[in-house]
Amino acid sequence: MSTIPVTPSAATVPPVTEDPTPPRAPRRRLADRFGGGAGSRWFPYVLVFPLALILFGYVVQPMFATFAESVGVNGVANYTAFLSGDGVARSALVTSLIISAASVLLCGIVGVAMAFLLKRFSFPGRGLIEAIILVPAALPPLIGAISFQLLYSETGILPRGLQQLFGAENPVLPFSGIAGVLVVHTFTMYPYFYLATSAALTGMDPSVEEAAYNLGAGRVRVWRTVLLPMLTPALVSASLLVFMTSLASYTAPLLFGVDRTMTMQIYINRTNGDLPMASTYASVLGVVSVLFLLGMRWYEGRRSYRSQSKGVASHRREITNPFGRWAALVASLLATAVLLAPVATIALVAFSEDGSWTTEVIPAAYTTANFVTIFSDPEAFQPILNSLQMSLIATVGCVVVGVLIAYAVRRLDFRGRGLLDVAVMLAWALPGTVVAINLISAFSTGNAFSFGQVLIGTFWIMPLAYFVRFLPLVFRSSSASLAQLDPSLEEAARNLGASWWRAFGSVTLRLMLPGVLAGALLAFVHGVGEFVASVLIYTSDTAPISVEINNRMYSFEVGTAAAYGMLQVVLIFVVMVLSGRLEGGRRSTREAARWTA
Amino acid sequence: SGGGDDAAGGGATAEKLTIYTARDKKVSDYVVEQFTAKYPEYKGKVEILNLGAQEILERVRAEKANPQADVWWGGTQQGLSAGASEDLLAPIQPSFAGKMDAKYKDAEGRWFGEILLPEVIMYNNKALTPEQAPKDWDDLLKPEWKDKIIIRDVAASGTMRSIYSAMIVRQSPDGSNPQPGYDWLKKLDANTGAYAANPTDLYLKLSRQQGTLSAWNLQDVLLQANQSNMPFGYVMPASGAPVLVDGLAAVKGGNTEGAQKFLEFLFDDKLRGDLAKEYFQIPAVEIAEQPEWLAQLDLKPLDVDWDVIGKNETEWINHWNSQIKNKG
Amino acid sequence: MIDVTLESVSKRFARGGDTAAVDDVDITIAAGEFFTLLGPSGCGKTTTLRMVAGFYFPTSGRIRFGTEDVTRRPPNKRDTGMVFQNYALFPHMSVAQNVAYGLKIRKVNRAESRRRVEEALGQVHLAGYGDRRIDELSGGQQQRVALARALVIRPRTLLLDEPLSNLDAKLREETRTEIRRIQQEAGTTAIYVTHDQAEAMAMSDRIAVMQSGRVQQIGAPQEIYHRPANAFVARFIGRSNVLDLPVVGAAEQTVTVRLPGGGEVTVGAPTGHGRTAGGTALVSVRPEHIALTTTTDPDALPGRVTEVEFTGMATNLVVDLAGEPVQVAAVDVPAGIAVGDQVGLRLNRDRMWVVRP
Amino acid sequence: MIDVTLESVSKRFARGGDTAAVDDVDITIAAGEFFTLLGPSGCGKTTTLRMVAGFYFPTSGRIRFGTEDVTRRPPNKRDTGMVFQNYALFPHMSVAQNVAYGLKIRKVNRAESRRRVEEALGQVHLAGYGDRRIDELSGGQQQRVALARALVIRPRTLLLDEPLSNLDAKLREETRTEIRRIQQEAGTTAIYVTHDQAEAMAMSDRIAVMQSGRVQQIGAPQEIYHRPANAFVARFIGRSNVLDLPVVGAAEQTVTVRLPGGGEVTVGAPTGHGRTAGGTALVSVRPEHIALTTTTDPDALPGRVTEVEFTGMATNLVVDLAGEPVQVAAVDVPAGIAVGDQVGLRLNRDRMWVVRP
Ligand SMILES: Nc1ncnc2c1ncn2[C@@H]1O[C@H](COP(=O)(O)OP(=O)(O)OP(=O)(O)O)[C@@H](O)[C@H]1O
Ligand SMILES: Nc1ncnc2c1ncn2[C@@H]1O[C@H](COP(=O)(O)OP(=O)(O)OP(=O)(O)O)[C@@H](O)[C@H]1O
Ligand SMILES: [Fe+3]
Ligand SMILES: [Mg+2]
Ligand SMILES: [Mg+2]
Repeated sequence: MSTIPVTPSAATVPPVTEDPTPPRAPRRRLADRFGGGAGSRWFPYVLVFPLALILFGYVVQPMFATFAESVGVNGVANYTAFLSGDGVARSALVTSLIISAASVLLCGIVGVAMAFLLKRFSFPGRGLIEAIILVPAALPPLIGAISFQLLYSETGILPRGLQQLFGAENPVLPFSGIAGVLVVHTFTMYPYFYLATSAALTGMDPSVEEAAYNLGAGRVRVWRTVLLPMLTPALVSASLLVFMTSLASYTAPLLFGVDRTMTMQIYINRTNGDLPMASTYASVLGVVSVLFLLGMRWYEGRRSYRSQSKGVASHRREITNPFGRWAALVASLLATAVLLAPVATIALVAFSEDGSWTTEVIPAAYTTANFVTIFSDPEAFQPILNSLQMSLIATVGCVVVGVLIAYAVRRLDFRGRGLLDVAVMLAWALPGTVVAINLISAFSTGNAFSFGQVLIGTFWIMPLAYFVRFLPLVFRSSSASLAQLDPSLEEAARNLGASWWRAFGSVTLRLMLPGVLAGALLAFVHGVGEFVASVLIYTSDTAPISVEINNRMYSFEVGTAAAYGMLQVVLIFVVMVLSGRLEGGRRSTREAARWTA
Repeated sequence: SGGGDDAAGGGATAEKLTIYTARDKKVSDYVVEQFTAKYPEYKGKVEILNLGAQEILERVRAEKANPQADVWWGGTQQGLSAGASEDLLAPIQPSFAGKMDAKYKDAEGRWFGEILLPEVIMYNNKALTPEQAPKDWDDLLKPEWKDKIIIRDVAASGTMRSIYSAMIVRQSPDGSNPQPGYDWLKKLDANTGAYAANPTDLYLKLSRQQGTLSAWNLQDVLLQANQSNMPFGYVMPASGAPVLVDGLAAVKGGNTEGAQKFLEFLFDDKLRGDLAKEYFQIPAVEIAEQPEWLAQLDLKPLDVDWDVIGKNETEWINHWNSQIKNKG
Repeated sequence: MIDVTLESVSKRFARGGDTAAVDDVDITIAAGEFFTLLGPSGCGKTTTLRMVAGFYFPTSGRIRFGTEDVTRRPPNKRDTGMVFQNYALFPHMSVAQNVAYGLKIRKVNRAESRRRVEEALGQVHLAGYGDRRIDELSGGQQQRVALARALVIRPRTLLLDEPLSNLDAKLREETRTEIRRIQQEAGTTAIYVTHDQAEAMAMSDRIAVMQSGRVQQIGAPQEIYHRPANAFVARFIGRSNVLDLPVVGAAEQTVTVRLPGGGEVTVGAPTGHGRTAGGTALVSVRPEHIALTTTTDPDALPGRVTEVEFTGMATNLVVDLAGEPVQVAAVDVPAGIAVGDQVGLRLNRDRMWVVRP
Repeated sequence: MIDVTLESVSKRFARGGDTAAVDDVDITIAAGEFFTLLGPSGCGKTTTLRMVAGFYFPTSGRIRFGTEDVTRRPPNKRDTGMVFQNYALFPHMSVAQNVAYGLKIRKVNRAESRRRVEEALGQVHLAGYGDRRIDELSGGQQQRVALARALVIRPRTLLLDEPLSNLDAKLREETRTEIRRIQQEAGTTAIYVTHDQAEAMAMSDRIAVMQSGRVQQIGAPQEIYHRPANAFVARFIGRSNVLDLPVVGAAEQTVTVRLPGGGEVTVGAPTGHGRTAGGTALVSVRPEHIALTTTTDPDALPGRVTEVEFTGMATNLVVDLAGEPVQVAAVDVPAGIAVGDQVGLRLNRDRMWVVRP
């Protein structure tokens, strides 16, 4: 615990403000000290200490264990090997970085464009698209990737369909290799950008945009110079998530045969039994992620993004632009088709007979047998219930802890802020397998962080794993929406007598809600689809749906696997619609309507 | 939770039995059903977790401090040996051990072979007739198969690692000169159209005729062809098929008593016969009644020294991975 | 340099109740004119400006720049420079970047842009603040950045929505001189919103007084001040005593009324005032047009002081004049004047004016 | 009802340059007093208020409420009601909910709360606006909501940061009367920031004039107006001609100086003024204490008009007095007075005052 100062002890508590030597009050009553609030200088530590402890126990310490393993007895030997080696390591690192950077770019373009279309235009069917927009994120990882293959690979529906259509010799426009990986990444990860951007657009001060128009900027220019920069916290948050996810992405490179990636190398080294080398790769992965994170932090920290306007301006710029409206409609229809294509493919598989679909463009024979198979199994719904329950618990945990950490990192001034930020995000940067193995080592025996309980083999290890893995999602998007929020609102509440908790609950949290909800949705969806960590820690009572799907895939019951996949997608769709209601879908429609009058 | 913390053995009551298995869910369900029928005291006490072979190793390794599993059912010789050398497995002396060929089991009784997996040439029988299919390993290098071969990606698959290592040892029995083997594999790589990410992917690619040939284990070829309606056929290579051993073990620190009982049961002659018949398993022990397909199978093992492979596999596969793959 | 015309422009908000925020407004602003909108809070000034800037579309009516109909032209094609009531500064840019934004869009070259930004910051007394972040400025400083940002681009039309409300009197005076100078030099048409009447008087070529979305009077400052169209304008512009007095005689441009303390006086009235002897007329007289004398003054009306308030330059009193409370602003009052004192009041008849109700 | 003491309070910002935003300020505000901070934009008024409210901690110094040291007490334990310069209204609540927020926290029961909210909205002339969303209000309406929200909780200390800056003169006057009434009824201690000097004069028990973070003078309005401590205060409060005149004689509380046009005059000076014959003294004389007469007036100094500005109540002129430009504010000027006219000026010697540089 003494190696890194994530949680400075009370004795070294520094002053809260920029004040170098605060005057020491002669006598301060205990009640005053502990009844205080965000203003007092110990408050950040009281708030942050338990969080830091959790992170330290679950993320940082295991990460250091990994690092220690990579260093091993012979110090830098593994790293020398990593760097000098036969070039695999270096090219793996470079490929991973290229894929990650390209994914960030592509997801950014798609996600921001979708957010713009849906939040700034109102047209028929907008609500529906808003509900299905997250479906790609809900695709079960393995099935999802396979559906992309069935769609876009050399033997896929689209290339083969085009081939037939044009009577071409070869499949037209097949995706393979890195391009294939990028397609999958773009599809599955643009929701990070979409959610963050829409939350940020909702919370943005519209008069700033008006000012830019007034100074003569055209629409594109306003986006480039005002809106996008103002969205920086959201974009940074999404970039971080996409970058790290891509870096740790496994299935897509695997399916498209790109094996020179960091995660593939980790897997191969583990298969080789070369654990120290695998740890070396994992550590490098962690270091790259942390460097990216620090870079983004620096970039974001240079400017301020919160409205400095007086009073509250409403979204009330009025544009009547029939062309824009129709363009938005067409673009959205197209987007819908593309979005739903993978789901439709899964549906095709689910309704086709196993083995009946080989060289045809679409399956020849249809059946409902796959669903019958599932529904006739009395325990078929157990995995679904398990997944729902565990994801829900984890999501609640993520929201509580994630929002508080976001608040601490954004608003409180204390030593170790940056470290806390890094600690949270580390869990996201690490491959799920590593997180799971870390958890197993931590909870195989009782220890302080589990209050002496052995958690392995119990129900709780699963939500815990989801919590640790998906905390960064909630943390990031909460943090982004907090960056927009004028702190004087909280001050006003405090001034009116609200305790910190009350002000936080009734004002700050309420106004960050779009961001928090976006993060929570992502966490929940990911929880339901989680496989790599689950498979290492599940028990027969807690088998999640992803494990069930995987088992079917493993025994090549693609049809039933797809049927399960469909169930999962439908489930998440329902959750999405419900939460959309919760957040006030009507409000968002109204907001969009405002922009098109 | 599982484990053998509080051994309250004896009589009709039985301790919980946790099994990590890489076997197909259908197989494991079938076996467990039979097992609890025979030993009713285990009813409701057998917990089956279906995992990948590699995941079992990971899990057992990670749980070393407080083992959760009792039986490790399904793993390559290499994987089990690794487990044994990391002191994860408990030595036992089951009754069937005597009947088993020494090369199919651990000398100290820490793991036992269960089934034999001959690696054969697989082809799409809608695209190729049996006559057109290559007859031996070397035929795969012919130019006519350029880009027609789909290979389950090697480095991450125990099966494929074994096949590729065997191809090297085939040309250098003591493993001292892997170069001819490397050259052979390079030519194979040149003919390989795509590497599949996992078995499912392999089946999909092959059935959808992205390629028409592959190297794969006999059991899965037969299962896919017969149970999943897949257009697959196989060729027993003329020079012989590398035969892998897939085995099982009792996990150290677990319910060893129950594990031994389960292992004994698995080698029950009747059960073995059923599994051979239904699931195309080739048992690692002699069985009384062979199903027809097995009796007719002209299994021709490739004569390779698995110890040599075990020693060199990592190095060779790493070499293949970095210097040969996608370079031929 | 362009004239701006609003032709029966109305604006209703979806949730604005049944009254329109701007109601059938007709205004023609000449090119190069400095035009001020004056009116109580919530009367529709900002809404009007925003329609001219292009952020709202009128529910009905038309807006013209010169001869062009710009009613639905997008804001960025209007070449207006607006100071928003709420500043609307770009929080992610430094002070200098904020000011330079419009120049960048106009592709002014770097050196020139830098020069002009510095000049503009100087004009609003913020030289040296260029590198500050917006959130490190005080409220008044932020307002000045907003002003500099609009001034620096030399737009054809300047729309200023209470641009000086958060500045101290000294600075406000200096800055308004600066605004006026820039506007006149460049011949910019300016529409100015302020709640400071002295400012409106001092700066404007013409003033429109609005109430509840309707224009009450448009005219030059002196005209509005001395000849308010109705009681609302009289009371709203400066302070005024609007007395309801019995009419004893009427001509075309004058009305003769009886004063509360006694005596008759003939005062100016707009043509078509419609007052006749026997009725009453509302007569406006401003506090500063009532002189305080002693009760012994034969020309004075006798009254009793009921309130005294010291405000720096003048002292405000309320004097009871035969039951009618009359406000009086006096520059040197006799020392020690107190509530209850008897005083004499002299009303300046030249400054009295008949207003419509 | 509590007194507020600032003991050598300073505040430096990390990026505020090398000057402190608030620099060694000592102020004692008596319980129930209405105390105003006056000063140019950026002088540290808001920063001071925010330290009293508890949003900033002083870099050094202490703040006391009564005898209690509250320097680091959290804001919600201070019972202050603040009107933020930028309003800080809760955008997710309706007008009524905004105003009711503080009452809810104080667990005032529903009916009572509703009554008080309505009353408060009435006081700021927003009755009937309770259900509106904040973003559907005009700027001035929003400001009034902010005011109502602070008034309704009847805090021990009211902190008002330019609460009326966006209101028209009429409403401002009405609202400030309301504020004063509420403050006096409840005996609330009020700290008020405004840039409107007339307002400061009319409302305040005492005023502190600040510049660049330092207090220049604290005193009752009349004192500050008539006996400014230094040239800055003289020029900042109202307008003033500060003339550097040769001293011909000095006593303890008077100084005799020579006027520009000729003639000597003895004017008041603070004790310890340190002026001696032969040196010079800065003498402040306000424009309204200079009367405009004709050149034939024997007691008048002869000058030439160089500027004329009409501002409603008074006319402002600049008159060149032997090379010295002197500002004059005159209520009824001779009609047709124009630049270049020769006039006579009479300086009111009782209102002249020696100030420190
Ligand atoms: N966060 C900050 N960082 C750096 N400097 C600041 C910060 N906040 C305020 N300042 C500076 O401190 C000084 C005092 O600011 P303050 O807001 O107290 O002024 P003020 O008197 O309220 O002015 P105004 O009348 O314009 O509102 C200003 O010069 C301002 O630029
Ligand atoms: N978005 C809106 N929805 C409904 N009503 C609105 C909206 N915006 C403004 N209003 C109402 O329209 C009227 C005019 O508002 P406007 O902002 O033009 O006033 P203003 O003259 O600028 O006032 P102020 O001096 O207070 O800024 C006000 O009564 C206001 O409440
Ligand atoms: Fe395998
Ligand atoms: Mg307004
Ligand atoms: Mg301020």
